[in-house]
Amino acid sequence: MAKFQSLSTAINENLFSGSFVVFEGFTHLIPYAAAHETIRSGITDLTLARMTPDVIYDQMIGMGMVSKLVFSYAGNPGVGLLRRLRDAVENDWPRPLAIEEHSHAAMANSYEAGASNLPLAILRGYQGAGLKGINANIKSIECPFTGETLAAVPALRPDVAVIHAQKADSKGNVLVEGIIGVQKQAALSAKKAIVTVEEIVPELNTHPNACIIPSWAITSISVVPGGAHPSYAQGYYERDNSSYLEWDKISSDRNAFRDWMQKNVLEQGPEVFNERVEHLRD
Amino acid sequence: MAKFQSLSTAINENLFSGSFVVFEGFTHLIPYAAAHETIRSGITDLTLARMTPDVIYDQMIGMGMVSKLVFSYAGNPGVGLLRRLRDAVENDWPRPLAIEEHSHAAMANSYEAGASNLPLAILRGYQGAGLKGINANIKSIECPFTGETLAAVPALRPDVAVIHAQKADSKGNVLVEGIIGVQKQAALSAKKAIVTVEEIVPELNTHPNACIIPSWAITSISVVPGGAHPSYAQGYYERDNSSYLEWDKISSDRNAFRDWMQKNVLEQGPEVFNERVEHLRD
Amino acid sequence: MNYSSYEIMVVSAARLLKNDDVCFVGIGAPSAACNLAKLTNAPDITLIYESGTIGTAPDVLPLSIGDGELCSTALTTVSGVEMFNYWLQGGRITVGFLGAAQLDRFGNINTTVIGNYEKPKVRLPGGGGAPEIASHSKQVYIIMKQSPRSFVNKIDFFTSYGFGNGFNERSDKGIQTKGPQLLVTDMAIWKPDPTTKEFEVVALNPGVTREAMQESVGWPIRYSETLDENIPPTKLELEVLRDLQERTRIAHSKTGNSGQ
Amino acid sequence: MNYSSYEIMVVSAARLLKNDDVCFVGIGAPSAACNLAKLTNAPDITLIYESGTIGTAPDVLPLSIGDGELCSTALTTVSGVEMFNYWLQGGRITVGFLGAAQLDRFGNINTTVIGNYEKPKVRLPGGGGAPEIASHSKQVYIIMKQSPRSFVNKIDFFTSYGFGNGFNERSDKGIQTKGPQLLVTDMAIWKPDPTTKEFEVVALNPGVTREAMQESVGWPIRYSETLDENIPPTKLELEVLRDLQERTRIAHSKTGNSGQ
Repeated sequence: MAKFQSLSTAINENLFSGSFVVFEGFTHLIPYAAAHETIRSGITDLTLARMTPDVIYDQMIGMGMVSKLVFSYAGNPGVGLLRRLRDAVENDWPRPLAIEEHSHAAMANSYEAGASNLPLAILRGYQGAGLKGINANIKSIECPFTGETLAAVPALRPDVAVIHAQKADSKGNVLVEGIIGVQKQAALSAKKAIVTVEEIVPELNTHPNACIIPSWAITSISVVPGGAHPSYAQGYYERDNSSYLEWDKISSDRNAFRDWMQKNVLEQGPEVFNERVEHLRD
Repeated sequence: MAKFQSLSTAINENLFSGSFVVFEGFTHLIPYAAAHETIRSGITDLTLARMTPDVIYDQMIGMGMVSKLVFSYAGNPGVGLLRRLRDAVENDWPRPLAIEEHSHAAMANSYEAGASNLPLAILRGYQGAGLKGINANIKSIECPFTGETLAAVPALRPDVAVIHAQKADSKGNVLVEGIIGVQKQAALSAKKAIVTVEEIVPELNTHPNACIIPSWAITSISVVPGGAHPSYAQGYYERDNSSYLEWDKISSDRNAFRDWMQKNVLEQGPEVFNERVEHLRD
Repeated sequence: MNYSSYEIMVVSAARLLKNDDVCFVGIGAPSAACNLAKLTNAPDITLIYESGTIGTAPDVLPLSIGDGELCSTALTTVSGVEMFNYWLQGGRITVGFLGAAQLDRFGNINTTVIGNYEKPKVRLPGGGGAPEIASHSKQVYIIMKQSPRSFVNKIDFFTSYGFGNGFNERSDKGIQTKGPQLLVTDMAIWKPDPTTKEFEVVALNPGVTREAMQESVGWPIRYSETLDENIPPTKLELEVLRDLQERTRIAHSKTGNSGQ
Repeated sequence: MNYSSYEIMVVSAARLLKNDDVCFVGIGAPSAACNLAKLTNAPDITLIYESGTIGTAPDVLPLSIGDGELCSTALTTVSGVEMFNYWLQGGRITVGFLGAAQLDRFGNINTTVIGNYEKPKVRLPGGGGAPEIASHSKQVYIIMKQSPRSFVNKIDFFTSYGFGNGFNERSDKGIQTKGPQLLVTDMAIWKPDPTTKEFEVVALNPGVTREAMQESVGWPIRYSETLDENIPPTKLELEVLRDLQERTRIAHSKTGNSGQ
């Protein structure tokens, strides 16, 4: 059963230096507050995976907390490149970053394989693509019925998955709705699932086939209103596009980056997120 | 784009003798009206697949229309055995029936593989189970990452999938809700998808992540109120349990079966289904 | 209070279920036991039916595995693919319930054919979800009435694997779950011997003799050294079970009750 | 009516889309072209964004691939796994749009690195959905501005495969889809030669010279024997496009417009 905990307790009890962690969210419902709490926790040497590492991974990489990144698209969505990630890959600053690169289709299937307790996922993928020659974790199997060669990738089985969702009911069952990405698969692929939510409600009262993660498949739930900012939570607040643009400038300079992180992350707590989304609520 | 057609046009334009057809539905939303129209169409030598062949397949088998059945559980749900299927398997009456038997997990994954245009599905399945030695379509692959041997089954790619759903909008987009089984996967695994619905509405007006099949993935839609009877359509009418009990008696005798089929299927049309569910509506 | 052998069977199974169990429930006695547990000793138990309904709480017992009541009272309802992949193969089920047409002493189950597979005497429904329920549930509970036709020395077909020929055969096949850990019948409670994995009787229902037991079972029965007498259903347990069954009867009378 | 080279590019792409197309849409020019088509010549076109939104009809252009507007106007929104498996790999996409940091004459695309993969000069975002969009969409349309930095003789990395070295290399690899069938730029429209699969110019935008073309492209350009002049945007096309962009600007001004 999910425990209701403060975000700092949730992060500190479950994430450790050297952990393999995924913070999932496809543009929507990105767990910013949980990522910032992780940065404040002082842990390091993380292996991170995510289909779309964006600003939060740029921040963690820039802070030197990440030793390896598994990903399929590393960009600032709608804006451009990730400058801290670039600095790490191109210049080893502040430390070298090992990367394992896939396609979206392969990563999505890797999460599903993890959630399904399979060791691998198969797909008709990477045909003619260069990643096949670069990434030793892209292998193949031969179909025993047709003889066709298909791509095979290992299942993702992180230690911890962290996601943000709209709401939990009083028992800790969590509703994710709208652009749901691979959040359910990520949560179920991990040994532990940590969820931040906008609010707790008595009953979820939703469609019979809504995307719900039962309480007993979740480790910890923290209420953090605005916890996805500058990403968004459909039904709660809009995406703060200007923050993504601003990030492009902040992240372009190592010192500007560190100053910003000091002031906006290290010296803050999860309670600031509620204020940050005030002007984005309907 | 889906064409709105009468059920008899939909069946006669798309199903032919020798076709490979699936009529899916897991207890809920079983396409009875479409199956009966198929029986009236006079076609034969069908290969049928379904996770849970129940009364409609018992009827088609008893009518001698089926040459092969792919399945994972052949029972009268909540009642017992399928007597016409038994007669075919045990006594070749009215004709021999070839069977290919799987587990539910394998069949569900076979549909998903079909919908995903893959030649096979893999699962950790059939461990210690006898079907592995009986069914030549249960093979294995070796995981190139862990060396584990996993079960492999071929994708299901039927010529036609037939399902029943609650409603379509005026453009032919179809909503399936409640116990959704493998209907979406079945529809997408097939070359053609035929759908019967309770009603047409201007807009589906549902949850953002509801199970919807777009019009452009559907061949034909027919409005048949009550078309799932004696199965049920959540939100429209309840399951007619007494009909399932009655079937056990009807099907226990070859002549009683043929008489019943003559009177209740061959001499009727899809319009009778609306009357049959009248007492089952709320 | 008087009780039937069916009632003590259902009650005995219900007692062994816990609040944190996640049960993959079959129709019939398993469904009655799970819902009785939810109404008595395990109100927070999670019930899953293979039609895709997760965390369901029906007010009456379902007649089929996919009754509308299961969906309308569920936390959520998922596709068949998700059910078997994420929830069963994913290792989320703590107790999988199985019944059988034929059962052997090592918990191997046949629901496929009586006689030869190619030319059967009786073609049974087949395995459905059972082959993987048997291998992926953390433990398997079997509930069924004893009879010489069903408790057999050798099953005709291995629909679902228990312990094979016993000892370490199950783990040697790479199956990492515990397998059949409980067999509840109308006469007794059985558990596997930790070494041989053969089911042995750990408790006899009140009034059941060893002679009657042996007449209903097709292999020489072993008894636990610590054999107990099973505790009869309490008044409360019986009342709750009978209420549930009466509610069920009334609810389904409109559309025809297919019974147990 | 005056128009920009960006506008004729978007309009030219939009004109080639049809009511029965199912488009896998990328952010930027492809999104503008697809939504313009929906507002003009192809009102029933199906737009899919890789965030899972199927049959979406945004009133304004999205800034990210996963804007809320895409979901709230969609027919339905599916998981990432379903999107890539059932809809893309499933063969349901008629037109996949791709852009590129580097493009070669055979429609091979690089969005991964400039320089060496292990020690890149510029680490780009990578492929995302592109490797499989390139192989599973029935055809691929590429929209991008011409420049010598991006239209190169040899790409640094094969993020997404077009025709390889041309001729039958694509089909010889077992890829059954048609591959890049259209390249729309700010200067011209290109299509692959049926035999060699090299892109050749089929229409030049009004006022564009062959000299200017060659200065912006890093390989010797081939022209179709039936070379046309592209038709300028009509007044209606421009008005609809500009209205769309103005609506977009206003809608996003509240939260910051990240532009094209």
